[in-house]
Amino acid sequence: MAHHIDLVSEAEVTPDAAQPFAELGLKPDEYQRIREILERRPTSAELAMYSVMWSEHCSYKSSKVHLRSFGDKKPDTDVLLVGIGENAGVVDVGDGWAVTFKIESHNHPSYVEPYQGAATGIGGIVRDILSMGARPMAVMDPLRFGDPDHPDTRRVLTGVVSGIGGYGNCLGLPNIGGEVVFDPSYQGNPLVNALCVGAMRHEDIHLANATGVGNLVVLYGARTGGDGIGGVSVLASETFDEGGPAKRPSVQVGDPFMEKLLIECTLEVLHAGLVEGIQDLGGAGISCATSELASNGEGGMHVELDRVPLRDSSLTPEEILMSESQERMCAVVVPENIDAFLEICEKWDVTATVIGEVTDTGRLIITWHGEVIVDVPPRTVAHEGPVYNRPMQRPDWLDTLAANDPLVLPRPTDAQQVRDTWWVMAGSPNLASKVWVTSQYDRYVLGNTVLAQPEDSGMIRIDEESGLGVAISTDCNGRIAKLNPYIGAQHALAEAYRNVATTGATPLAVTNCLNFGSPEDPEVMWQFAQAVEGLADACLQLGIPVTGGNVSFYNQTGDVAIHPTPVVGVLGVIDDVQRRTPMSWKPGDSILLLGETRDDLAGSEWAHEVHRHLGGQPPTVDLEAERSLGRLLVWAGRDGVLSAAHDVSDGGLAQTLTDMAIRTGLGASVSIPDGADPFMLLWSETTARVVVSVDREHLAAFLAMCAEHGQMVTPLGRVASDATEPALVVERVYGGTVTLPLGELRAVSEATFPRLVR
Amino acid sequence: MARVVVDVTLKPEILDPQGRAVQGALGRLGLAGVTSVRQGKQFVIELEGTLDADRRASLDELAATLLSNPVIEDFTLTVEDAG
Amino acid sequence: MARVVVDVTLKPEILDPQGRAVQGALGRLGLAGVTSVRQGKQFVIELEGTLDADRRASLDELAATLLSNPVIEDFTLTVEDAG
Amino acid sequence: MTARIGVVTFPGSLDDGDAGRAVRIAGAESVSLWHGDADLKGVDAVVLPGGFSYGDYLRCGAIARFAPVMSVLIEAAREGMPVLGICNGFQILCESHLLPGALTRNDSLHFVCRDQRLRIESPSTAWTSQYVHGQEIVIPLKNGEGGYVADERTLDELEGDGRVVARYLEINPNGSRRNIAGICNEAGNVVGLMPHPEHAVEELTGPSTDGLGFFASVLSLLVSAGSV
Ligand SMILES: Nc1ncnc2c1ncn2[C@@H]1O[C@H](COP(=O)(O)OP(=O)(O)O)[C@@H](O)[C@H]1O
Ligand SMILES: [Mg+2]
Repeated sequence: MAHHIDLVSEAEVTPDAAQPFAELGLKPDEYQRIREILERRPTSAELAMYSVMWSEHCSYKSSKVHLRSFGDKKPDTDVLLVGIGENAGVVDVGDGWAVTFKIESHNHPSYVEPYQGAATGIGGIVRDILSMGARPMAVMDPLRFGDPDHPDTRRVLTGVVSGIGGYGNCLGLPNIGGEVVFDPSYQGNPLVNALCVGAMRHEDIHLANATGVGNLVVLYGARTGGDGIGGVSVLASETFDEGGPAKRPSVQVGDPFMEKLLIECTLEVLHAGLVEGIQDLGGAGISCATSELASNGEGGMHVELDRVPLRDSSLTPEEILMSESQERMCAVVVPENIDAFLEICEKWDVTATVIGEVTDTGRLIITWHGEVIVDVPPRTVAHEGPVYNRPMQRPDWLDTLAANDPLVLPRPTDAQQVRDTWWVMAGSPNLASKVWVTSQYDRYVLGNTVLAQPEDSGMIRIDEESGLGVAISTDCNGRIAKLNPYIGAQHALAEAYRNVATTGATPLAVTNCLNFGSPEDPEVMWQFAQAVEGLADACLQLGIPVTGGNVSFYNQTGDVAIHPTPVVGVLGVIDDVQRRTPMSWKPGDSILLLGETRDDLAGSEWAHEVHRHLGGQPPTVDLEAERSLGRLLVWAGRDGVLSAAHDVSDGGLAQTLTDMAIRTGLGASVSIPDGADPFMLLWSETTARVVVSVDREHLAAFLAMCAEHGQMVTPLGRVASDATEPALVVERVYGGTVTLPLGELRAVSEATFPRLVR
Repeated sequence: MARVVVDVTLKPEILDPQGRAVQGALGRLGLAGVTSVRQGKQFVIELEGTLDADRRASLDELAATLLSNPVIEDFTLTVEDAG
Repeated sequence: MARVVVDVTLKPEILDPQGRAVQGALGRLGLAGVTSVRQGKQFVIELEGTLDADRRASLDELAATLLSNPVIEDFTLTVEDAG
Repeated sequence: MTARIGVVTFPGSLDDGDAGRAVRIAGAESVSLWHGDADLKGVDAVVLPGGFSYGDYLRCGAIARFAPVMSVLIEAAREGMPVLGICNGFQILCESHLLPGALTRNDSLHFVCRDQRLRIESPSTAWTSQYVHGQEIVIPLKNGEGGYVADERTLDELEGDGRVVARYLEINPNGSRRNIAGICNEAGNVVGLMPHPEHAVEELTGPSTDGLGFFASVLSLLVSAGSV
């Protein structure tokens, strides 16, 4: 028996046919609204479309009311060429260049099948950037894993890292940074966020809209298979006989080579001027692409679904509409250009099929072998989904958490204990060298990578002639966000902002990936709202707009949610990448600490690693201090005054010095200034601090700049004059001296990951 | 000495980009009419001694967890020689 | 419809790091006495129509050049169904 | 007139732009060659760049070997045209039997990207004349299948004939036999190299500018041979 096709004509005469809307995740009132919109019951194809497009993932129904803050509090700036609402925001970086960047999550799939989950996460975000008309230039991967010693962590860590490498390396996109953080809160919910950045000339910006009646809708790329349609099988199961349809895949497999072809082919058709509108296919596949293209454009579209090339001939129309098969794109093409378009596709060996055309009917009409199975106003599918104002509740446990001050934790009190703590911290999974991870990623391809891990931000050259470039950093300390989500989001922004400025780039714009538990839990919803407000307020104050982002809810196991994890990415611009500030100090440099250190150990890496403690008041985020520090760093970098700079964040000053020393293999001798408590100076995580190194020739000029900026400066010591027997020597540590040979420090730092994955 | 062969194949519904690449190449190189290519892995395992029930059981277990990924792959285990 | 299986194995003198890694893992996971693991590839090729002499010859040729690299690999071709 | 050096683009080539840039920085003209065209456009030398020519799920370079451009390239190489295969290009040269041996999965089983120290073992090839014997250079290495293998007799022959062009120093990143990073054919015009000299031509983006010598070498050869 063939699959029964539910036609619009049939829906009109069988208003009472039972429909499995609940199994598809629709609430009774949502189902009712669909019936009101259509003035009849939906066909099963329509039901499939609405259910997936009105899902949390596609409709942002729980987050929308909050995300509006990013627009309402948008700073007054003219850098935004395309704002929130498109596939990715676009920023003007000068000289006619535009840059687009965005983060997305692929969390759950990466837990189920780490390699493929992470790989397809990269694939998805790259298509988002491509669909703006930009050439993808680099990727980054902020990652969160569970307890490093849990038996399942190794599976997820190794799979995710090789998946990101396997896909990104094969696409030829350098990986210029990311994060690797371990915390038991992510055990059953690892976070795999992926960022892509691309560049284009202003005139090459493309949008996802289907304009021009009579223009053709072309689907190109991979064939459509039964990927990611688990939910919709309820529509099929009732109508097949016992043989049933072929089994549907539980995991999507990425084909990076196909994606590489898709990139080259897409850029070629765009540059040849053959494309009116373009959209990538990600979540919700053809449902999303057709309804979004139509509702952003002329408002009508006619699609012949039976023309879609299939990988699995047993797919039903509902499944084809919802399939999330990877490596597909959709373009709107003027009929006169279609031959040229198809020719370029053929050159790249990319299957391309005209599946429909733009109409002025205001309706999205989809037929199956000539019969109408979908007839809907596209806006109602793509943009007018339900919006919830979900209940919010400040958690009671926050007060208990705040009262649990890290002041009670035993601290080192002599030089020997400081030395011991140093070793423990340097080898701790969150601070240890990430070379095991990053050596699996190609950071050289395309030849424009100016800075990559372990530098504070990734930096790429956009224009070979002028040296114009951009820097990006992503950050978030989920423990701080747990203590206070409003401050946590600002803390993440401040850190990313500082990282970008540290390398000499001027922060310009923001993207984010908001990873939270279930929005149906009022406490999680409160955390979410607080984080969004915090971020929006801080962006306004710093004058850098949010250009886009992504929300990932339901990261929880049972009723235990992950730490709220608002990952924030900041993009900065630098006129000439030659003038970047690296983190490698030079022989004989003076080492200076910029910024004031307070007792900020709540949420710190030290409290976590040494005491498994989380509690107290998170560090204050002083945005004015960040802004003024950032400006100083950019000016000093541009004037060539700084040898090196590296920000102080996780693991405090001790870790900053460790990183800088290991980076160059040059030791240093520093001494605890009068009046400072050695432990606090070394491991407190007060924000708005950076370590710089300055050579003799520029020291006076730099100190004058600091005075001009009102920047607090603390001289710490001096870089060794050569690399013989290099060591970090810290004097005046509770009356003693701590000597850390660099060879051992590096060995401790680099041994951790190989041990974790053994 | 015992000898066991474990064949691991992608589940039929899972996309096999490797197989598709080979299929494309076979066609370009002049072999017409290839409708499908699936690429799998084969492990040839040699053990000293004999394959008693215990070892057989642990091999079965390892084939299902270590040698194959049950989320996307199937396997068959063939004892060529029980030793 | 015809069905052909091509098994490709590394020549015995070529080091097989994947096989070695599997051997090590099998040991660590409690299967004692594994003396060797070799990992090979398997291609399951389906063709429409029948496998006549011409097609068989071109398959043999492609198995020896495309599907395997004679410098490091051996192959066997099995016709499971000549169609 | 300067030398014209072709850079082949397969659909999955990744470092073709970088190879072209390196050619230009060395002072030659870079000419794009397309895998599907059996046409070398009259170039004086060819670079086969890194990447994953046809996805390379099967075996790196296995499918590329059959590309139309390779049929003319193999012929030209046999007649003495300088050809440099980098990474995937090296794999393609081996698969095409222009160079002996094969490249296998890294013994670590991981893709590896690192700044690699090498020793130039033979300055008497078309692509290494600007180096001195024993010179140490640092250039990026990035591959998943870079372990060079060949039978003992072939390895001995390569060593005996001075056809090992470069060797890994400090660590062997991929399990190559005898630490081999690059080899050449008997005539010395065809060189295969696993690490990437084209990514070490600018201070700004590479670990050094040590890679420039490969491109400068072939350019000086072409100039002195009067072919340009
Ligand atoms: N956390 C967020 N902050 C700002 N904008 C967001 C956020 N989450 C989503 N958006 C924006 O909402 C729009 C829709 O997002 P999304 O569905 O992820 O896009 P796509 O359909 O391309 O995957 C995008 O413009 C995106 O940038
Ligand atoms: Mg999109």
